[in-house]
Amino acid sequence: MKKSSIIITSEKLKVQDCYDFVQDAACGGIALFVGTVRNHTKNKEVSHLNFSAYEPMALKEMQKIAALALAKFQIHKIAIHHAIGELQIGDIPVIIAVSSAHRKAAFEACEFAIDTLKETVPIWKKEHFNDGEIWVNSHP
Amino acid sequence: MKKSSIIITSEKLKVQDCYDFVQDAACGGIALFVGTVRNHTKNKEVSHLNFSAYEPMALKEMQKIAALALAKFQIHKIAIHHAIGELQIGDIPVIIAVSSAHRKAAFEACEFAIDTLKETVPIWKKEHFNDGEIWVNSHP
Amino acid sequence: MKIQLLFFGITTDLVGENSIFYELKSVATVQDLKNELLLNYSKLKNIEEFAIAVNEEYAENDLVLKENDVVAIIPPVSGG
Amino acid sequence: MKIQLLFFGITTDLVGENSIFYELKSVATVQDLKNELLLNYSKLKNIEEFAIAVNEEYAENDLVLKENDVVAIIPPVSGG
Repeated sequence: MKKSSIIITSEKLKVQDCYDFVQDAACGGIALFVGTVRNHTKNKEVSHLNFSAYEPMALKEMQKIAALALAKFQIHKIAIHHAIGELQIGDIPVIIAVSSAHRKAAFEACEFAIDTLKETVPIWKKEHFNDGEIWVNSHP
Repeated sequence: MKKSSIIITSEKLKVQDCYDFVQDAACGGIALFVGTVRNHTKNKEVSHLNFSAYEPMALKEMQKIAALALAKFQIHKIAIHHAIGELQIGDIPVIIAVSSAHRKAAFEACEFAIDTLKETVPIWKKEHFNDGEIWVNSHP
Repeated sequence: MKIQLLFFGITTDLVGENSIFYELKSVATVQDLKNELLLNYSKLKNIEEFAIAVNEEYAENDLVLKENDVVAIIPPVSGG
Repeated sequence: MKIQLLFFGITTDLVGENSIFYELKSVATVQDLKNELLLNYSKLKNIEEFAIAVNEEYAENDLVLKENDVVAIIPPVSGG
């Protein structure tokens, strides 16, 4: 049985897809994190975002996160889906879903996965404003 | 603007409803917890569950949890939905959804809400087996 | 004085009632009521503990009950 | 020896390339390559730091590069 679903796509991410993948008759709880595009950053209004990825490596790093989460926490399944391309305010760049028998493990694994993804997965966000654009995290 | 959605219902709970309520252009993340009915408990096979509530008081206690979470954590909105009546394996007894600007607060509030709900909200679960039934937590 | 008693969860099964009107001495606390209930419905001893809610709010043992209070017997909850 | 260089995120803009073939001395570590790149593409100094991935895996500075390695310049990531 496949225990992880790792996807990078330029289609819209669906919470239901992640839920359906991790849901299991043996599990008592599902923790999810859904990232959404905010309309501002540091008091500046954002018009839209653009995500690009080093796709083959990003998929490998996401797979590593899933494998580590499955080893480290008592969880059943994990889904890590990331969108690339242009995203508008309210759109979903990332979804993490984790199922487990007991909820504590699902919460911990979900938080671990999103924290690690933001540190290690080679995906880059460009924020677009009315008067310009910026690669996030790239300027000292 | 209404900051909390508190529902007890005998209809099927929908993750999308909770997501839609808490989603907001100013929020960067949404944490969700979805309880699901497990097919076993303490190595015994469960056939189905039945939830009953002291409904007016349960709604008040859920409202208190939402108000406390909104006061205690830097969050935008919170939804707490609970199902009553007969639930089958895989069905959803409870959904908690929390939106926030920064994800840590959403995770903390979501976990706080489900932990507190399980301690204070007057709702009772009866587990049905092939050979009998039991009120959960009620036997020494 | 008269109060209304509501039973939930396992206590409904133990007592065989959902809701009854109950005669109580004129000055009684939640603790007094708990003691009386354990005498009158000895099957309630089958559960480890129960809480009391008065008019839809959890009540401390020293709360003094009033005429027409709606008093709920709350066995250990198990929602979620 | 020849390696392939891939640029991502802000480094694509700074260098003006997505992917180039690059001639390197025969024995070179990741650290040697980083030093050379900062000389040859001085605009890379505009970012605080960058990591290197060799054949789709993060590489330490002391890793020795091989002919035909695919080497990616990884500026600070910002997914999620």
